[in-house]
Amino acid sequence: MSTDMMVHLEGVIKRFGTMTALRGIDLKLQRGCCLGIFGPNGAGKTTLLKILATLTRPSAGTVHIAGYDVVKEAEKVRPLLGVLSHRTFLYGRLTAWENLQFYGRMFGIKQLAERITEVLQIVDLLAHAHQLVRTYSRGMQQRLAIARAILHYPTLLLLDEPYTGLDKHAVSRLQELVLHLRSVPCTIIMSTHDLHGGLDLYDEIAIQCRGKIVYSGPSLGSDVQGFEQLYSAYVG
Amino acid sequence: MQKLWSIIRSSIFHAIIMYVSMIIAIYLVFIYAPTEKMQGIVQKIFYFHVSSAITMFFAFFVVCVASIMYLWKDSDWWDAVALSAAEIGVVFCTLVLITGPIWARPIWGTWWSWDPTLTLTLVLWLIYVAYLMLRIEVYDPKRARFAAILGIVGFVDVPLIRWSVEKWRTLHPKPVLIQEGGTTGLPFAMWQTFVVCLVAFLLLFFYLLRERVSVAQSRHALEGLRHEIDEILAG
Amino acid sequence: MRSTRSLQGKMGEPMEKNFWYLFAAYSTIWTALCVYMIRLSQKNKELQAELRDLQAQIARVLTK
Amino acid sequence: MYRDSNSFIALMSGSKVFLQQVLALLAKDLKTERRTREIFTSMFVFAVLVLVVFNFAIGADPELIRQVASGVVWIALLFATVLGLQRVGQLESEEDSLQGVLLALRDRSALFIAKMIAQMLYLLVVVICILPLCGIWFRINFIACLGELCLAFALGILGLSIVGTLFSMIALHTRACEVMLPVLFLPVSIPLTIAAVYATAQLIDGKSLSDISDYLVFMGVFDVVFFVLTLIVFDYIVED
Repeated sequence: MSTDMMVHLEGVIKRFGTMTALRGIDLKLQRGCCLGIFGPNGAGKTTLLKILATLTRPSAGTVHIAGYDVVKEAEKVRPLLGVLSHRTFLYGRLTAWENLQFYGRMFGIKQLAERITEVLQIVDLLAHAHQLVRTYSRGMQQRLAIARAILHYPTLLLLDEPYTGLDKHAVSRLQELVLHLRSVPCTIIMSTHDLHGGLDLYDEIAIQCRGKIVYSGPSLGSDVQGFEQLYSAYVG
Repeated sequence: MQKLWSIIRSSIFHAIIMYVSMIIAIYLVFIYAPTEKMQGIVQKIFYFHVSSAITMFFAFFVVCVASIMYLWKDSDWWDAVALSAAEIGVVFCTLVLITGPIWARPIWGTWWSWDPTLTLTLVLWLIYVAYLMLRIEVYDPKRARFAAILGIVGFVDVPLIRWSVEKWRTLHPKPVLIQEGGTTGLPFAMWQTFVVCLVAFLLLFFYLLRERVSVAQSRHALEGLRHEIDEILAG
Repeated sequence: MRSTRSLQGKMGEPMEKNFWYLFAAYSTIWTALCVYMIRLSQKNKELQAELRDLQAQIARVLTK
Repeated sequence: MYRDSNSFIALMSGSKVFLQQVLALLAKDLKTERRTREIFTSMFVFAVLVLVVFNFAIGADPELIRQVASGVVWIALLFATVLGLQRVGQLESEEDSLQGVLLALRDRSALFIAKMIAQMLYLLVVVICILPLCGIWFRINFIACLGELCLAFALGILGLSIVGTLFSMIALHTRACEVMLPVLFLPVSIPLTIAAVYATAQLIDGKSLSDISDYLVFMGVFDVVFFVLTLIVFDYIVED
């Protein structure tokens, strides 16, 4: 297994009881690439990302992240991952600072205070660092979630429908951030059902439908119309 | 040879054996076994009461083993076995809890005596009813896993409950009872009858288990089919 | 000591009364098992119905 | 088992990370609790309510109350455990933060250990608060056997926390969590409750430690069995 492949999935199947969420996913992603996974609701995008995030096991098939098996070597994979979903994973009864401090301690980050200041600056929340998170607006919470996701210098960022519930400011912040992270060698996988938001971010795109990757290829750049045609051709 | 094997394995053959052994058991209980001198005719409850109790423990043991296997192998068949055994175990448990008082009333003069085994049975009934409550909803692998954990925990709890209940009983005045348990000093004919009853009950248990597992499995398969059809219709 | 007294009291009662307990015990066992088996067969019947339903659906899909 | 020194070092650093993560989780829980005092308040008020209501149910006979006092105290603790764990579950599931924690954990049993310790601490504070009340209301002299009582309560609370945490993690992932937690938790913890109640009752009666040693050993066995069992199965509970 060459380690310059950041993500390597082979024949991944996931069954939930009698439901089959993923039916044979093969996917390869180079280090430093940004992949956008598009697909309608119920296509299994969240399940795919959950498997990558070691939160759930595949029923069959193998998944390697940076050469580690996500089932057998989950504890080595987890520190590499930054995960952002539409739920923030934050504690409303703690301040932003305390939340980041907690996650920083969990990951054993050295010089934590400097790092927290740094990430809070990136997401523009330093002024509100000592406010309880429950008093934040939805957009602010999501921005803090971004800070939480990148806090421990992850090399693979998994974004599951990250635009849900975001205000304009946060969306543009998130896109800036993705651009910024691409310059750092950071691999990004983003799932979304929104075809219009920042297509030019991705190096590669994949379309997932009913548990299968029906299309994958290089990005079409900012050609929204071309992409829409492609999408409707595959998804229907 | 293969044909013979398939006959032996068939459900109807199993049912016939179960039926015949049950008839023999009933004959032995009512005709063959002598009437006990002290307790009189009610003592005959003993044969089926204790057989149900042992079958119940066996059922819960099966739940525990099947749960471990399910967590280990992640196969739906083991889960179906665990669920089925738990359900049948609760049925036998209920039988023990009903026949216990019916036996206790003429002998001890009270319906309920907090006798250690009966109390243990009651606690087990509560645990495994909780198990079935976990499983009420449609099949969900997460719940199946939780139920498997409860199946293991519940069985591990049995000796602990047994000890504590016995300890607790010694602190209370004992109810009037003539003969503790009833198995000690049984005449040979009674022993024979009891063993046949036990065998008949275990055969009944296996028969029910087999039927219940097949129901669980076909329900599972049907649900899968239904999902697939839904997807074909949608796509 | 209470135990022997109450025993004698019980034993003095007519035999038929105890016979009723025996009858009650065995009939509840029989009833409970019966109810359970009926429930099992009902479940089986439900499954059969569902199967037929599915077959009909498949047939409909195929004719389309 | 660990033949070469490399894996020994890995084990040592692993246990250091484990400890770090347990401490981080614990600090987070206690910080939240210090800010809101939600869990403690609900547990404490509930326990006091149980004491008062039982007091009325039993009647005014002081001798009778003395006899059942230890049972009442343990029932109060049992229900307080259920209540506290329900609150903890709500806090974790509000923004799916449990998932975030799982993503950061190296060994998932750290979560179990941290939650168990937190629950133990809450229960400990509740016990410290209700024992004096109990002593005054039920006219029991707890001070005479304080050391022995500490041991009995420690073992009992530990067991309640272990079993409670196990089932609260299960209830957290199922719908109708409010109903499921007590239904699962109470029957399984019956043996522990029996031992704890009688150990406490005999201590109040002026018996010495050696008289109740089999209860204490039993509680110890119960704690160890469930602790080991939970460590083994915990991965299956938190997996999605």
